[in-house]
Amino acid sequence: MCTTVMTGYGFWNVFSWLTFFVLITALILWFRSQGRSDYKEDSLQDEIFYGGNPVPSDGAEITVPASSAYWGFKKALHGFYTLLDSWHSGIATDYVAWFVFTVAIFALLLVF
Amino acid sequence: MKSKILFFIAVLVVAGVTWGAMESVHPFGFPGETPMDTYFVEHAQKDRAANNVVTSIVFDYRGFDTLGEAAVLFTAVSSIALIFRKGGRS
Amino acid sequence: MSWTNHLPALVVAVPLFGAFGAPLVSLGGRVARNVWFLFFAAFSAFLSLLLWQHVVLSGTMVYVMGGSAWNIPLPSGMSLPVRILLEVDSFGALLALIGGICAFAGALFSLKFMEKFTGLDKYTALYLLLLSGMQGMVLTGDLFNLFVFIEIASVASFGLVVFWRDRPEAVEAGFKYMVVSTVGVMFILLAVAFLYGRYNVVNMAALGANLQYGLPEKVALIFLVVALAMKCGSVPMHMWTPDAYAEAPAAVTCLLVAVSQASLYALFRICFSVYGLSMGSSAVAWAIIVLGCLSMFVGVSMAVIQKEIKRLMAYHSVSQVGYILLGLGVGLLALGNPQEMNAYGMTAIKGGIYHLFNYAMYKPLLFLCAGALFYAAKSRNLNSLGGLARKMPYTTVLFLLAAAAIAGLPPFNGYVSKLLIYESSFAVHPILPVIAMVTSMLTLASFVKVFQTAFLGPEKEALSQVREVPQSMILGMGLLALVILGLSLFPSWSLDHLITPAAEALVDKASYVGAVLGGGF
Amino acid sequence: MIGNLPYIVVGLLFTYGLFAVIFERNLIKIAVGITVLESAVNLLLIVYGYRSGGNIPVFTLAGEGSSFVLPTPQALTLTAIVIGLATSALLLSIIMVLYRHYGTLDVREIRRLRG
Amino acid sequence: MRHMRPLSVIARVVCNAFAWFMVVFGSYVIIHGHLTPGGGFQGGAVVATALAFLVITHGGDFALPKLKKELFIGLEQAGLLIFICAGFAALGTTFFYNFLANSGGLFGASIPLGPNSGVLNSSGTIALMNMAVGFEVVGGLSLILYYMLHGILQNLGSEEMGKEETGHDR
Repeated sequence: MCTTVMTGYGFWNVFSWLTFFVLITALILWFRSQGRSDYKEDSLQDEIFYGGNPVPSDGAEITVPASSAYWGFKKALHGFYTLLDSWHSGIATDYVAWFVFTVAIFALLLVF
Repeated sequence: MKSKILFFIAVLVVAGVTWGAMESVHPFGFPGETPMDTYFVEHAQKDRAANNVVTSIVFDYRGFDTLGEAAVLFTAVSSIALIFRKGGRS
Repeated sequence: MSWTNHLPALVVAVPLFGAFGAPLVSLGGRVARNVWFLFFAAFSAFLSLLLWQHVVLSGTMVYVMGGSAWNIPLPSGMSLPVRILLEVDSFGALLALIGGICAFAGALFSLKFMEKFTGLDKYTALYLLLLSGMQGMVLTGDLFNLFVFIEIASVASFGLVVFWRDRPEAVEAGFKYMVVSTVGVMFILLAVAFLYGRYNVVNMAALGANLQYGLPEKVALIFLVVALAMKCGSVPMHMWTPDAYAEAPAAVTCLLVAVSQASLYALFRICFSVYGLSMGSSAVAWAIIVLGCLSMFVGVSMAVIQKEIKRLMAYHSVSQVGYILLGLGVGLLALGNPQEMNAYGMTAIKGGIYHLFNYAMYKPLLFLCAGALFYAAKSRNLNSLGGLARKMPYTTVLFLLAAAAIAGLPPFNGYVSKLLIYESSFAVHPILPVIAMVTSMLTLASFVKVFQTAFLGPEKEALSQVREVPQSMILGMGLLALVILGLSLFPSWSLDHLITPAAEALVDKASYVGAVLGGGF
Repeated sequence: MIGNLPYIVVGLLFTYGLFAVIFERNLIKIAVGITVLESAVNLLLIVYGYRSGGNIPVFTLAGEGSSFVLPTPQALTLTAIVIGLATSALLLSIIMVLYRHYGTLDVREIRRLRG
Repeated sequence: MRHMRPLSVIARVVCNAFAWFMVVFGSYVIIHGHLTPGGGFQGGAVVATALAFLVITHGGDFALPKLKKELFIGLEQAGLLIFICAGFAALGTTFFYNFLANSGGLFGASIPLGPNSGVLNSSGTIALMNMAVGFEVVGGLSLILYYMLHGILQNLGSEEMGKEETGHDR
């Protein structure tokens, strides 16, 4: 087979995966077609529910900004990100210092 | 401040390692066997008719480096021209 | 004696000629400049394709610069080469091919993308110089020449990063990159000086044949490895990467990614072909593995919280470089032990090189997509983007393709190479694939965030005038997407014909040395 | 006989350059530090090329039977010097533009890109 | 503009006189690059320094309008193209092959072995490339000087420079 990759422990075949993907897609489409038949587009069923208020016309007001995405992730790993921020200090000389520091670590590992 | 001390020590370690390696390459003034340089000194006049061995290396034996060097100079000039170019739409 | 023998020299020299001629041709107006630019980008891509084909068919090429014959590396009566040699094996040729494809795609993209700006003659010259420096880095067989080409590539990229010199951020990014890179490159020169002083030779193959592992060699190895790891953006020297990648024009970032791959190439060429088994201990391999793991994890965890699209992608390139370092580091660990090499070493090296190829295809595509968004929506901030999927359908599809590939979703190529790396690194230590998988998940998470905020969601009023980018830009992106699809659908073919020759050439130090010095090594 | 004194000079210059790059705050001084670093490496190459009692490797009007110092490091240094010059010129230009944008030469205040 | 004042009349007169000697000396270094210590880069740097002297002593206000950018670009491009074309011309054997040495024609004279007084018409493409690099370095360093001086003017008069380029970001 020209599409099977042997990895030493298993194999990967893209077409078997694609076949599986198509089958599952067909299954999902079939499930979907079993849904409610009284659904209609452009009717009241299609309206966005915005807490009972009228929906703003500008989409910018009803989207979550990207800087708020994964807020909880950042909050939970607060200490880790404080450390990372202190590394990325934005000072050019610190970056050189990190480079020299890595050289020193390598030197300590290899030479001594 | 703590990182300052760390970086200070790191610079000292790097300097020490560099110095140690530098000194153990060969003693000053006694490079030992130098086949490549001997070849250059012996052949620059015969093959390339150049009295200046250094120039014959720069432009012939390692001429490709010099092309690169000229390219670096050209690159720097172009970059400086790019930085100080006049603004506005073309 | 056919002209194909001169291909290694031509691959480097043709873009250099294009760069030298660009300011003169630009006097002839916009059309002449664009034709010149595109011609040289396409021609050098074509030449690198020919070179790759030639090398795969007829074995390692050694080209003597300025010698009386192109294929006699040793002058009569000498056991060491004295001239600059270009030594091209399958690995180097593969990298040259990658550079050619990336440069051509970027050139196509930048025709329209850069149209509104001044200074395009210098831009053209610098772009071709960057390409030439990159090709020189991967084709050369001489350490000092490697330094010269690294400098060409670096200086050209400094100039291109500060292209928008009205933006303070761009100048700042250029400055930071420049300071770090210049200091790093000085360490490379120092290492070259050590090796020269010790062996009186700067040719890589001759060094590899003569090397005895003493203190100067150790220090030279440390300097070379760390400096080249810095040039390819590995943690903890990666801080210039997001700045420079984010502030450079998109087409330039596309090529900067290829240049970082060239640095990786040089790193592994030095580890495998110059030092090889004479390293003795496995400390360097473990150090590279640790650098790889750190790069993967730190890079991706910084990427998740970014809100500027190109900066986010730049942090991802840090983490993707980590995968390659991990794969090839595991390979380096197994070097010299045939049993381990069979069990997992070769798979790891194949995975690393395959990931390198994949990364050099989908990452430029992602950066070009970011550039297309920037071109259309005039913003790189994800907070102000949204609902662009309907307006830019082609860009959306291409972005989705590249994002799925980088996140390692089956059936795309990123999955295959990551699978190879997972399975082989598991044999070394179970924690390594765990870190790699966590990284992969976080990658997916951050691209879900990009896709959701930039392409999905309701339409914003500020973006109501946005429309699809011009066709030439789509074409540039489509070229890369085509390669990605090919790599995805025929993973076995690409492994057999692209990757395996490269992996075998990388591991086989004897043939690398023997191609220059003759047999017996 | 000066022993290994040249190596000590190179080591001192190298350390000085590294300290200047890492611990100075003024951009111009950082640029000077990088130049000193380059000079140290160039000097090291030249030092490796010295042979005791050697003459310059030029045949024009050279004395009979004179031994030459090694020519290759001089050629390499020539290339490295030009590269260093190009880099310094570009670095100084970038510093000029930075000063125009930020109004300061303190490296600690040029940190709009972080995180 | 007042920051670029000329120096005293003594400095100006001395520099006027000696700048030409520097140009001649630089040209000598370039042309004899294959015979004596020196070469294209060193000589080119000497020539470009003469220009820097003139600019410093006469002040930017007087000197800058007289500098012609096109001349330097032409010199630089000519040098680079001669250089790389000399490389391409040797493709019959190898890239960068010294096809002129010992050929008897231009720069093709043979020289006696051992210490000698030198033959100017020798060494093949080495001499040619010396001149090419000399041109390139003269043009390149002068251009660096020219652009950096203009950069100083831009820094001084920020408001006249301050018109930002309008691209698709800003």
